[in-house]
Amino acid sequence: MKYFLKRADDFAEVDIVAENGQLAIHKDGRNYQVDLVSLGNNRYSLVIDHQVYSVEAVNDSRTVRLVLNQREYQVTVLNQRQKVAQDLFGDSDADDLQGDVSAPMPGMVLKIEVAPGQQVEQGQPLLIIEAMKMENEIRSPISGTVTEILVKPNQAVEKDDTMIRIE
Amino acid sequence: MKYFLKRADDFAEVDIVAENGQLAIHKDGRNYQVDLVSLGNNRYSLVIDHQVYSVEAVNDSRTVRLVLNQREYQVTVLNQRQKVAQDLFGDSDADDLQGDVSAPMPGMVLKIEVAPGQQVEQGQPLLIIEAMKMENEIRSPISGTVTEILVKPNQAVEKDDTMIRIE
Amino acid sequence: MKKIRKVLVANRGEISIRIMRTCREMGVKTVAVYSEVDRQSPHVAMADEAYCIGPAVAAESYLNIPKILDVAKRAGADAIHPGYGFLAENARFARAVLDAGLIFIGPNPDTISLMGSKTESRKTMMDAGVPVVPGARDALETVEDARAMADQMGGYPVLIKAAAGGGGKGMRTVRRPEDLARAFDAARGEAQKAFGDATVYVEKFIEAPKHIEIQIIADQHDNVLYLWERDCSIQRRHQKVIEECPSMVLTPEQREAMGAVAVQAARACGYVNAGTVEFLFDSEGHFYFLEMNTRLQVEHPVTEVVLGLDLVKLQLLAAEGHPLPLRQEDLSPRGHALECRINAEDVYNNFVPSTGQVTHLKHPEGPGVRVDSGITAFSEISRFYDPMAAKLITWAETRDEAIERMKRALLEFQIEGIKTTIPFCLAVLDHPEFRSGKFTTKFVEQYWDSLKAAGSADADLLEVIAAAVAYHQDQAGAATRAEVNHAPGRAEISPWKMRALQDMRRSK
Amino acid sequence: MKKIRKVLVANRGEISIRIMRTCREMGVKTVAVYSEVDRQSPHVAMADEAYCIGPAVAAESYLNIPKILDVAKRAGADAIHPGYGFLAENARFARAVLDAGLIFIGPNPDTISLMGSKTESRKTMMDAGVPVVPGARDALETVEDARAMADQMGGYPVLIKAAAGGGGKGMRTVRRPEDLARAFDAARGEAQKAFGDATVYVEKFIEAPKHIEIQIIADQHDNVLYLWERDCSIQRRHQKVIEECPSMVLTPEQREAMGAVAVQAARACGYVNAGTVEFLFDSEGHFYFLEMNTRLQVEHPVTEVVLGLDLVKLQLLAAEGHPLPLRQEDLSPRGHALECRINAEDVYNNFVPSTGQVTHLKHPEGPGVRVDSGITAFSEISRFYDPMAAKLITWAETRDEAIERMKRALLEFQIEGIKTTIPFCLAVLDHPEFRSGKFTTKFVEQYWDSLKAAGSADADLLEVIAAAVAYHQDQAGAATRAEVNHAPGRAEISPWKMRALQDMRRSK
Repeated sequence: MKYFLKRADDFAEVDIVAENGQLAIHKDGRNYQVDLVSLGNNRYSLVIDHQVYSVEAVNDSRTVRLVLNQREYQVTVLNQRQKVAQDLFGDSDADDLQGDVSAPMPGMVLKIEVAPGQQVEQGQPLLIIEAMKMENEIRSPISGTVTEILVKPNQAVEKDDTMIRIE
Repeated sequence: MKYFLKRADDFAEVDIVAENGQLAIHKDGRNYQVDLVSLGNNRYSLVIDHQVYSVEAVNDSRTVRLVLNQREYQVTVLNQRQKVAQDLFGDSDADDLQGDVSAPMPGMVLKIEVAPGQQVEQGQPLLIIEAMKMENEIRSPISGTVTEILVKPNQAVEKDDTMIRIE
Repeated sequence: MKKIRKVLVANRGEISIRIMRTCREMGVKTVAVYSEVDRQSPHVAMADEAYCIGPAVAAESYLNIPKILDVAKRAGADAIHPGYGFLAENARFARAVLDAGLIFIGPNPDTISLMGSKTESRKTMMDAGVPVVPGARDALETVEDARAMADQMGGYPVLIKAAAGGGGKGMRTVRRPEDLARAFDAARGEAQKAFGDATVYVEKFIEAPKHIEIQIIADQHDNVLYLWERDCSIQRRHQKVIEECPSMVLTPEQREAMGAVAVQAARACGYVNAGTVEFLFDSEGHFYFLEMNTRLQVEHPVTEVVLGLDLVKLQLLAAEGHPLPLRQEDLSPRGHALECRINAEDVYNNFVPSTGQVTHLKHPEGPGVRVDSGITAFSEISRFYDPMAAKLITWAETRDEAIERMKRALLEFQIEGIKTTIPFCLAVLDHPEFRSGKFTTKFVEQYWDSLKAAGSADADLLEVIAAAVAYHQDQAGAATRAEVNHAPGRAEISPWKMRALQDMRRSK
Repeated sequence: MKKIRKVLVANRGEISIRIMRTCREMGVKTVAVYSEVDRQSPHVAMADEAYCIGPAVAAESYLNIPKILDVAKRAGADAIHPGYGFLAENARFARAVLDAGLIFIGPNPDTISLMGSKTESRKTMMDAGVPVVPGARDALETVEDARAMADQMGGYPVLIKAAAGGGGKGMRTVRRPEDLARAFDAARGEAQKAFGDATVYVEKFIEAPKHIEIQIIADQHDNVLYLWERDCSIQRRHQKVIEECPSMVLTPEQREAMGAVAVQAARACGYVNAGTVEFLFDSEGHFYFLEMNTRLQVEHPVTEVVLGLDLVKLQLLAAEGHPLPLRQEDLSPRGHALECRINAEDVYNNFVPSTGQVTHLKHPEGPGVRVDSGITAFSEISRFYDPMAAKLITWAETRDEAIERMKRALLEFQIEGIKTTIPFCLAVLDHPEFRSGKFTTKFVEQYWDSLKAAGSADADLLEVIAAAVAYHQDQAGAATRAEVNHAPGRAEISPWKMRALQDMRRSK
């Protein structure tokens, strides 16, 4: 069975065959013998060519979020059905939302440090949110122009509320 | 709401009223202010008149099995609907199965120490099962007469297999 | 001597649980207080009794002095332990506890009050001959006073500090004379806002010092011991992240000297109970009194593990009026201990707090590992309180072994649903400067950006794992649909979601 | 000196994990072996590499010498750690490991072989001047020989023991001369069946002794140290349940004397690596060599915690050929440690094994608590292996505090799905004879029946709790039906049931 992967800017294709309860995965001319078992919750134990890996993995429709050795990674994985759908209807991920700055946690807006129309650099502080008794600086994910500011100082925000738009 | 309880040979009746997210439980002329929250899995935290209790509790149809301070207890609890059903159709628990000696765990029968027709006392060894590299003596739950022996030495048994009948 | 039979712990989270564990071991009953969002918190389940004291906002619950005293009275508690944070260094609270006829497990209110003022404590220490950072003895009213003081100390850089300060607020470093005026005003403004007190003073800015603190314990009979030091120089934004005992840079002579000064400082303010004297330690081995924390510290376990003591037990004994059960020469320090704070923060996203529900939790264990945790599986990490979820402490015969053990334990830590500082700690532990023991409080600022990128897994491996997981879930999804006739989304309903639904209903 | 870079751990469960933790901390790679039912066991997840070695039945997997050696070769391991149990005291295995050019982390095969025979080891010890229980030097062929020996020792009671014995098998106490013949035959029959060797001998029966053992460690350079004692007298059917270090009954002089004898015993058999010399200790303070265990013991953590050592690390260093990194006079014992074995057994039903799936697990933690566990949530406790699920170790400054800490920790232990020995341990810890420290190996036999009944909760309380739970579940059931449109039974589908279904499908 074919799977189509995308991680950062890499694309890859793998072929998976189940045999004797294990998976033979073929990728880039190499074969991997994979024994994967679920350990409950989102935990998996994998033995790949006798090497042991323990991961936390959440498959959010087409994005597999992996935690391996306490580092988090994301890999887009499509099966054939999903790949066909994407080829037909386009990649909805391409609706680029990365210029929307949303609240990473619930909290209170303390201070806004930019104004509409202002040029900002990637990494430039945009506003400060107070949560857990700490002030948290929210920085710009991209370089661009602030098109809209949707919050005010002393306003409470919920996680994922859009606060600022940048284009 | 009325509940009907039975523990060992005690019968009791309680009245439960929910108010402000807490339970007012009336039993034997005493009132208990009970705040119960689930902690996930089978765990509950109870604050009863400000005293804290943590329990594991499984409600197997009408029997609540509780673990409190690492000791296990069983209480039969019927709500009104169940009580009516029992009064109408009789207590199916009354089909007394306690003379059936069943395997407490999967294992192998090593030795049978009684014969059909034999009188046995409560607590008298009946047979030995090997499991987890240990020999485990199975004793008689009641005093009575062995009516049937359903296993043989070197026979594998599964958990809850009936092995010996005593009347 | 009054025996303590029931302690109200005026706190939440791991420190509440820590205190209750010792109380239980001593046969002392415990009373928990909790805010409305904390009913399911493990500190409630750990107590013998529990009382709700108000809404989530700390000002209306964990900082609500009348309410807490009312509970103490209703529960028949005879002592209150404040933990750290919240009311732990609030002299008014300590006074109210005493006025209610209860034992306050900590120093007397006057000591708390004195040590709560940076200028007053500085003055007291200067008078007692304790070395302090060179600078003003008193608060400064005007920029001109500040400028004169800076010149008198021999120039820049200088540090402007709020007298009531803490947590890095109301603090400004000034490197050039022309920046002084702006920094002075900014510090005053921030101090007024944060502490309701604009008073500031100025001192010499010590470049890249270590933060070394001495644990002390004192009884009501004039016995004061120093329980070695802790090196807490790994800080981010003035918050400690990794602490250890002993420090790699102290000679036995320096330890003894700092210990003697800490004892002197404690005596100078009539100190009773456990406390910590914090010092700046410069690259030449000079040390300067920074402040005294009049309470148990977050990082007290490293001291406990190395010295084989239970500081909470010593606190209770001292509060009861017992003489300390040991003398300075009885201490038998052994090996080395480290503590990593496991905070609910996203270290790859500027350390923003990571709130939400913990959906899976398995703490590390085994030889030399201690966990003091404030959470359990299904705990809600709330935005209302401190992001510290747990403390992981390792001990071993040598520092290198304690570090390797800590790495092992951090890798064993399983926590899902929130992000934590675990990857940050792992990165720090392998840095050569951390290994050398010579790191300063500038460590995080200097190295974190470069550390962030390190240690990424092999790309092929990640892709093979991701593909295997996706395949497994595709198959399992099919199996679930076929065998239990579940709608696909249904397979995702976990017990905690169930519980949430159930509790939602219950609370209606 | 050969550096060990990769260790195959020929075991499962907690001891595998214990060994791998130290290996990881030392930078040594680990190889797990597992039977077909153990793929999901935590010892596999803990390793760097893993190989399946056969079916569940130990004879075909964990006891399969050729298979294990084959894996060691394929994985490129340079050493094998046998843990305890399984092949740990199998001289043939140790020999095969050496013949394969690998390091065996344990003593040499001849020592294992010698100590594996009760009669041979007795003879060796007698020759070395080590005190042994009075009795036969050699195996006894006939009942008449046994009778003569009994008379020569001064009469009854006497003990008939299998030369190859262990675990209480092939052992009979004889209190009257007329019972000798039957007991002799019975012991021979049992020994033949259990060990394939009917050889028995006879010794004086020591009434109600303590079981006290000395931990030793020896390198390849003639250095042998004794690492204090463990008191393991709380036993049920010859299985230790609670162990501690130090013993309450030893004087420093007795400890030194027993230590010296243990070192003498080790030297007499050319011992290398960690081992334990077990003694019977009678009510008058006499001690007698019982046997030597040529491996790491289950209860080694109490020694580690009190002495501040890592015995597995010392084992690896000794196996590499390093001289021991410490001398007898360097030992710095501190405080007191206890270990409770948490077995999957139903203590209220004659200790029958309790198999099944662990559905919830939260280990105790906090100050002075160490957990060495072989299970995780969702682990399957299988009937194929030892019922020991975990070991709980507590340390404190004094024995009383260590006991109170153990009680606290046992009460914190949350485990669902199986029954355990936790209530047994709790009952023992509060018994006055246990508290006195003077208990003997007869303790469980004497007191357990009376202890069983103690400590039941208040009836009203239980009924109120049960009613509240039933009410809650009735309401929650209604809520679940209403809000997620679940059939009532559906609410019960937990992640592990899901997993079981998924794996069922996967394995097809």
